[in-house]
Amino acid sequence: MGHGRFGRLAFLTVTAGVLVSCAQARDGADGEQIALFTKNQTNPYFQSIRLGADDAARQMGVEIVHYVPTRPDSIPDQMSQIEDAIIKRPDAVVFIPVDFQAMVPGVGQMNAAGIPVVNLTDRAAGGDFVSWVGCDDRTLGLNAGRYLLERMNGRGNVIILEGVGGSANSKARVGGFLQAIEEAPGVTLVASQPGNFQRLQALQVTENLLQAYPEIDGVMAANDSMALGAIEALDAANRQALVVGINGTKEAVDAIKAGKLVASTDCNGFVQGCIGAMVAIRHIRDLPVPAEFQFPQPVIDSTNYGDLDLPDEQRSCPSWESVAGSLATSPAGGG
Amino acid sequence: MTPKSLLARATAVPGVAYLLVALIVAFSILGPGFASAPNLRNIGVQSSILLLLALPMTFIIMSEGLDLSMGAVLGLAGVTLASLLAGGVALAPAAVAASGVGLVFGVINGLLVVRLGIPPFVSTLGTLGVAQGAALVATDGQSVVGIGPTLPSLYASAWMGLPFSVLVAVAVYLIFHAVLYKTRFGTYVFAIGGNRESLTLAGVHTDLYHIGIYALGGLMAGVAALLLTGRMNAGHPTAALGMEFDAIAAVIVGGTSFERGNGWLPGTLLGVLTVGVLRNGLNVVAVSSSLQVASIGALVIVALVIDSVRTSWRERT
Amino acid sequence: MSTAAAQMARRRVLSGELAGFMYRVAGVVLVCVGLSLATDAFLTVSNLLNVLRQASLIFLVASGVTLVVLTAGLDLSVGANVGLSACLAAAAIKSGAVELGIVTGLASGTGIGLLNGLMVTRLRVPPFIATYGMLWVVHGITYWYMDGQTIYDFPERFRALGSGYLLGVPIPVYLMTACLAAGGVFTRYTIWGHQIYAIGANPEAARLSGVPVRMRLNLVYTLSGAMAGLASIVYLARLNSAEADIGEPLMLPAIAAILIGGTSLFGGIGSLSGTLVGAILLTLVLNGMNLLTVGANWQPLVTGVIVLLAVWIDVATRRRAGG
Amino acid sequence: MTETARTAPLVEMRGVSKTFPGVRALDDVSFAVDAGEVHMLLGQNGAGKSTLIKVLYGAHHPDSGEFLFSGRPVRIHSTADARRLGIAVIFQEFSLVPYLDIAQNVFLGREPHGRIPGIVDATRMHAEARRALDLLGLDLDTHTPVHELGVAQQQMVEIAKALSQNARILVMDEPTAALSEHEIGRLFELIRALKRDGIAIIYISHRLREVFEIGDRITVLRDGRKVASRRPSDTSMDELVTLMVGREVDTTYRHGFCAQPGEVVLDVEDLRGRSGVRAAHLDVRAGEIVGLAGLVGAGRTELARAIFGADGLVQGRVRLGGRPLAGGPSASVGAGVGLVPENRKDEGLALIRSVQDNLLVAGLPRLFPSRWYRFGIASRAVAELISRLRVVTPSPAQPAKFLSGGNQQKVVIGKWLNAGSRFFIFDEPTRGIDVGSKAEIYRLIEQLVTGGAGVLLVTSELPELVAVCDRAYVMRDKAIVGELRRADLTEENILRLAMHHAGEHAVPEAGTARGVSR
Repeated sequence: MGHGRFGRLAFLTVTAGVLVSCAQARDGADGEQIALFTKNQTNPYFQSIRLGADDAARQMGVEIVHYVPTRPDSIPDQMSQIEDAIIKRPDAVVFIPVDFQAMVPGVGQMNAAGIPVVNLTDRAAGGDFVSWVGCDDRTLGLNAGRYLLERMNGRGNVIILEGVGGSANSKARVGGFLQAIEEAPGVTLVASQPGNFQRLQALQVTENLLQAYPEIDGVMAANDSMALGAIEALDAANRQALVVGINGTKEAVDAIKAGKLVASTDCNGFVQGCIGAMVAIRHIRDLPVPAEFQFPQPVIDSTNYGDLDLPDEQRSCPSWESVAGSLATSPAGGG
Repeated sequence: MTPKSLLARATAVPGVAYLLVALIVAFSILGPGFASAPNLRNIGVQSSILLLLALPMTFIIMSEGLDLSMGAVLGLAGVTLASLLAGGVALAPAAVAASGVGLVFGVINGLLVVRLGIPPFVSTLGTLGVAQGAALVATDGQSVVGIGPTLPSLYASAWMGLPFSVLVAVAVYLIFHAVLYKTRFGTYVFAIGGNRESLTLAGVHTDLYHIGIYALGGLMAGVAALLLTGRMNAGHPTAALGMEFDAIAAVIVGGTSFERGNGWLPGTLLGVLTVGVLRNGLNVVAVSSSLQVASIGALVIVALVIDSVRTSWRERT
Repeated sequence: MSTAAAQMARRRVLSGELAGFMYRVAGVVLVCVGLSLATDAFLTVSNLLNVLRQASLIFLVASGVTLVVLTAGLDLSVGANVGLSACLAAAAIKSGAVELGIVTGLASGTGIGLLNGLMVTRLRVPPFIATYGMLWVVHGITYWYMDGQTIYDFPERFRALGSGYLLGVPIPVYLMTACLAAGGVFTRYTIWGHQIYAIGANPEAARLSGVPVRMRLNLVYTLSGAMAGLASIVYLARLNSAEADIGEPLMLPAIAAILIGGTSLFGGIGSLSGTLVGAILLTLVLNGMNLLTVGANWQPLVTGVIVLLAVWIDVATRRRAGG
Repeated sequence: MTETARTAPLVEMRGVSKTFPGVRALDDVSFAVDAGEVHMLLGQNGAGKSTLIKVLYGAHHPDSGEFLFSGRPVRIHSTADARRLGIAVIFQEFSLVPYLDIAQNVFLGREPHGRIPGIVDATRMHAEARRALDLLGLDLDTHTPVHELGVAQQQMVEIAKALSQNARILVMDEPTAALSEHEIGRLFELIRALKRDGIAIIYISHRLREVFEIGDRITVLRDGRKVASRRPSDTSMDELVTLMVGREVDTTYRHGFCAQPGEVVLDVEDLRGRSGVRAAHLDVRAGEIVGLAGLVGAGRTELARAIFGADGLVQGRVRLGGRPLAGGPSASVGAGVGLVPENRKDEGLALIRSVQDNLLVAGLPRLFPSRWYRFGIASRAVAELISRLRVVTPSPAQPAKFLSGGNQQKVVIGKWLNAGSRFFIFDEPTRGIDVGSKAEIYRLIEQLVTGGAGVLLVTSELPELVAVCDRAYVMRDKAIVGELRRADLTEENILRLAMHHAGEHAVPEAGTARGVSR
C-alpha cells in the first residue's frame, strides 16, 4: 500500500515533467535557435532587452531561448546555465555576463564548444566574441551627472545612490558621477550610500540622508528604480532636489513627463536586445556584422522622451539598415 | 554504520530518493541530451560545491545547530585565495590560507554558539554579515582576477573522465562518511545532538567537539572556495551568498532532522544530487526561468511530504 | 529542589526575563546616545519619526512571524509573501479600486500563510522546509506574474497609507502601534495567546492537555501571512510602485529583529514588544550608518557585529540569571 | 557481606558540603561503602542524594570535604578521575543517545580503538557490548539504535553501560523505576553476584521493599543532612519513612474503599488502537479506582492513551457517561477526561512555563467561556488549586522545571481539576516520587473518587495497586486478559494473569521509546 503511494507519486512527477515539456514545446519549432542570457528576472531593463530580442527573432524567424539565473545576478547559476546551454547547442548565444570578470571562463567554455557568442551590454573582460553590442556605463553616469550639475547651475550639494556592491555597472556609473562632480568645483558631494539598485533601500537611505543634510540640491542614482525611490522620499519630506537616474525605463519616462525626474540616461534596452539578436542571427547566416556596436548615451529629459514613451510590448525593432546607419554615424562613447 | 543498520535505514529511504529517480526518468524522456555523458558531467560539477557545504551542514544540523554564514565565508575565503594567487603566492600556501580563513570563521561560530551560548541562527547570521562585509571591504566589491594559470588548469584537469571538482567532492564525501560512522568524532556528533549531558558525564570534552563541528563547516567553506574560484577563474566577494540555504534544504530533504541527533549522510548526498538534477534538467528542457524558481521550492516540499506520508503509514502498521 | 532554592531560582528567572528586556532597551538607548553625540542630525524629532516609520515596516513583517516563532516554528516565506501580495495588490489598484487592491493584498498574504499552516499541520512538513519551499514557489509565481515589469503610480489617498502623516506622525507608525496593541492583547489577554505559548513550550503536553494544536498552528501561520499582506500594502503605498523583487530583502532583517528581541527559536519564550525593540535597534543601526555616511562595503559588517552584541548581552543576562 | 564489611571502607566521603546559589544541597555529609556491600541511600527528592552521587562522580565539586579510597585520600576533579578510580553510575535520567546503537551507547566516551586513536574498533566494541548484555540476559542486537527500544530495555542498556566499565564502585540511581518484576528479579540476582565479587554498590530507591530485599546498610538523607544510618535488621519501613520525611506519614494509601459504585462513567467496547492494543470490555464507575496492571510492555500505557484518544482508534467504542468520545484529546478533555501521563516531563508539563500556566492550560476554555483571559480570575483559581493540592512553590510564576517531582505531579493533577474532569487516567503517577509525596498523591486520587469521579490507575507498583484499587484489569500482550475484584486482588493473582509464560513477555516490543529524554 505504501509502495502504491510512491508509485503514484513517481507517476505524478513524471506527468508533471511531461506538462513542463509541453509548456516549453510551444516555441519548439525546428531550425535556427539562439540563446539569450540576461542577469535577472526582476529588473525591467533586462525585460526590455528580452522583448527586443524576442521581436528581432520573430521578425527573422528564429527560435530564441532565455536563460535567467534563478537567484538574481548569481554567478554560479549563470555558470551552470552556460554549461547546460552548451548541451543544447544553440546556433549562437547572446550573452550578458552577471559579472564581467567572473564569467570569463563561462565564455571560454562556449568558445571551446564552438558556439558563436555576441556580448551584450556589459563588456566581458575576456573571451572571443563575434561582436560587442552595448554602451559604456561610465559614460552613462558621466552624462547623467553633467546634465544634473548643469541644471543645478554648477552649484550645491549632491548625494549619490550606489547600486549593488560588486556590480560593475554600479561601479562604472558611480565613477561617471564622480568625474562629473570633479568637473564642477561649485558642487560638493555630501554622501555616497548604497541603495543596491533597490527602490526601498534607496528610499530609506535618502530619508536618512535628508535628516543628516538640511540642504541637498541634487541626487544621482545609479538606476531609475533608486531615483524614483529617492523622489518618494523627497516628496514625503517636502524637500526639493533635482534627481537623475539611469536606464530610461517606462516608469522613469512617465516621471520625467510628470516633472518629478529631471532626466535619465538611456542605452535603450529594447533596441539593444534587437541588435544583439540581429547580430547573432546575421552571423549564423554569414551576413557581415561590425565588431562593435557602441550605442549613444542620450540624456532623456522633458524635451526628447518621445520615442521611449511606448510600453515595450508595443515597440518593434528598427530595421537593421536604419540602425546600422545611425550607429555608423553616431560618435562612439558620444555625449 | 554496519550492514544491518544500513539495511534498516534502506527500508526508511527518504522520499527524496524516489523523487531523484522520478526526475531522472522524466528528464531523460523529455530532455534530449539530458542523459548524455557531458550533461551528467555537468550535474556532477554543478553539485560538487553544494555537496562540500551540505556535508558539514549535516553534522551541524545533527548537533541541533545551523550555519547561515557558509556562503559569505566561502566568498571571503575565495577573495583571499584569489588575492594571494594574484599576488604571486603559490597555490598550496594560498589554498591553505583560504581554508585557514574558513576555519577561523568556523571556530568563531563554534565559540559564539558553544561558549557564549548565542543561538546558532543568530551567531551565524552575525558572522554572515561580518564575513560578507570583510570580503566587500577587501575587494571594494569587485572580482579579484589575474589569479594565474595554476588553479584554473588544476580545476580544468580530469582523471578517467571525472572532472577535478567531482573527484574532490567524492573524496570529501568518503572522508565525511568515514568520520561520521567510523570515528569517535562521528559518534560524538550523534551524541551532541542526541544527549549532550550524557556525553559530558562520560568524561568527554563536549565543548571541544561541538566547536569542532562548526570549525569543520568553516573549513569546508574554505575548500569549496578553492573550487568556486577555479570555476570562475576569479574570486568574487558575494558569489556564493545564499548557498547555505540550498545546503540546509538538501540536508533536511535527505532525511536529517533538527532534533535528537537524527542524521543520515547518504541522504544528504541524495538531496544535493536531486537539487542538481532538477536545476540542470529544467535548463536542458529549457523551462521558463520563473517556473524553474517555483519548482525548486516544490521539490523541497514534495520530498518532505513523501516522508511524512511514509512515516504516518509506518505508524499506522 | 528545596523551597529556598526554588525561591532563589524564581527571583533569578524573573529578574532574568525582565533584565533581558531592560538590557535590550538599554542597548537601544546606548546606540541613541552614541549617535546623538556623533551627529546632531540624529536627535531631531523628524529623524526619530523617520526611524520609527522605517522600523514600523520591519515590525509589521516581523510581528506575525514572532507568533510563529513562539510556537517553535519559523516562517521564511514572509519576504516572498510581501513581494507577491504587493504585486497582486498593485495590479488590482491599477484595475480601478484602491479598496480592491487592499483586499487583494491582504487576501493573498493570508492565503499564503494558511497554505504554510496546512503544510505544517496536515502534511507535517517541518516549518523551516515548508516555508523555505513556499519562499521559492512564491518567488517563482511573482516573477512569472510580473514578467520583469513594474507597476507604479497609485492614487494619492492610497499612498497616504505609507507616506502620509497624521498629527505630524507617519501613518505606518500608527499601524505599527495598533498591531503591537492588538498583538499584545491577543497574546496576553486571550486564551488563544496562552495556548500558543503552551504549544511552543511543549507541543505534546499541550496536545494531551486538550489544546487544539493544529488549529492554533494554522492560526499563527495564517496571521503571519496576514501581517505580510498588511505590510505589503504599506510597502506598496510607501514605494508607490511594485517590482518582483520588492520583498526579497525583508526576510533576514525580520527574523533578526525577532531574535534580537529575545524570542527563542525553541518556542514558548518571547514577546512582540521585544520584537519591536529589535526592529528599532536594526533601523537605528542603518539610520546611523547613513547619517555618518559609513562606506557601503562596511555596512553588512557593522550590522553583523551589532546583531551579535545585542543578542550576546541578552543571552549573558539570562545566563547569569540562570533562566 | 560479613568478612568484607570489617576491612577499611572501599570509598569514604568525609564532611562533604556543597552549596548551590541559594541552597545548601549537602551539609557536612559523611558516607562510606565497603567492598561487597550494598549501601542503600534514602531520602526524599531534594534531600541531596543525587548531589552526593554527582559529587562522588566528579560532576560537581564540593565546597569542602575529602575522599578516601580504600583508606588513601584522593581527589576527584572530573568524571574522568572518578572513572579512573573505578566508579560507575547508572543515572536515573536516561543518559542514552537515541540515534546511536546499543554498543555505541554502552561504550560512549570509552570507544575501543585500534592503532589509530580516533578510529573506533567496531568489532571489538560490539563483542564486548554483547558480553555486557549477556550478563543481564538481554538478547538484543547490539546494532539496534536505542530509540527503537522500549523504556525497560533502555533501562537495561543503561545498566549494561555501567557494568561494562568493570567498576569497583557501582552507583544505581532508581534502577528499577521502569523495570518489570521479572527484570527486577534478574537485576537483583546480578547485584548479589557483584557483591560476591567484592563490588561496592550504592543503591538509591524509593521502593522501601527493595531496601530490605538487597540492602546491607541504609543511610537516610534529609535537606542535605545525614539523619541516620541503619542496618535493615534493626529498622522498619515506618521508621525509615519517618526519618526521610521528618514527620509521621500515613502510608495507608486508601482509607475507605468504594462500598457501592455509582453509574458507569467510562465504558469501552471491543477497542483496538493504532498501537495494536485491544480491550474487549472495560468500564469504570463513579467512585471507583480501577487498576490496570501488567508487565512493562504489556500495553497498559498504549491502552490508556487509546482511551484518552491520544493515538486514535482502529475500531471500537469509548463512551463517557454514555456519550461517545471521538475527536482526539481536545474532545476528550472537553468531555471531562483527564490524563496524567507516564512521562511527566515530556508529556505532562511545559517545564519552561510557570506553575500558573501549567495549572490552567487544560481548563482555559472552561475557566474563560468568553475566551478572554482575565488575570484576576486566573490567579484566584490558581491560588485555590495550589492550596488545595498543597503544591510547594514560592509563587505561581515559578517555572515548573524548578519544582520537585512530587510537586510537578500535583501540578499535572491540578491541571485536570481545573479542567473539571470527571474521569481521570493516572499512568504511573508515583514513578520517581518520594514516599512523602506518594501518600499525598494517593490522598488526592481518593478525594477525586469520593467526589464522584472515576479513576483508571496504571502502575507497575503492585503493592500500591493492591492497596488502592477497588478492581483491576490485567493486561498481557497488548490485550486485557482478566479482571480481578477487590476480594481476589493480590499481587500473586495479578502476576499469575500477567506473567503466564513470563519468559517471552517480560521484555516489551520496541516502539514505546518515550524513555530517552533529550
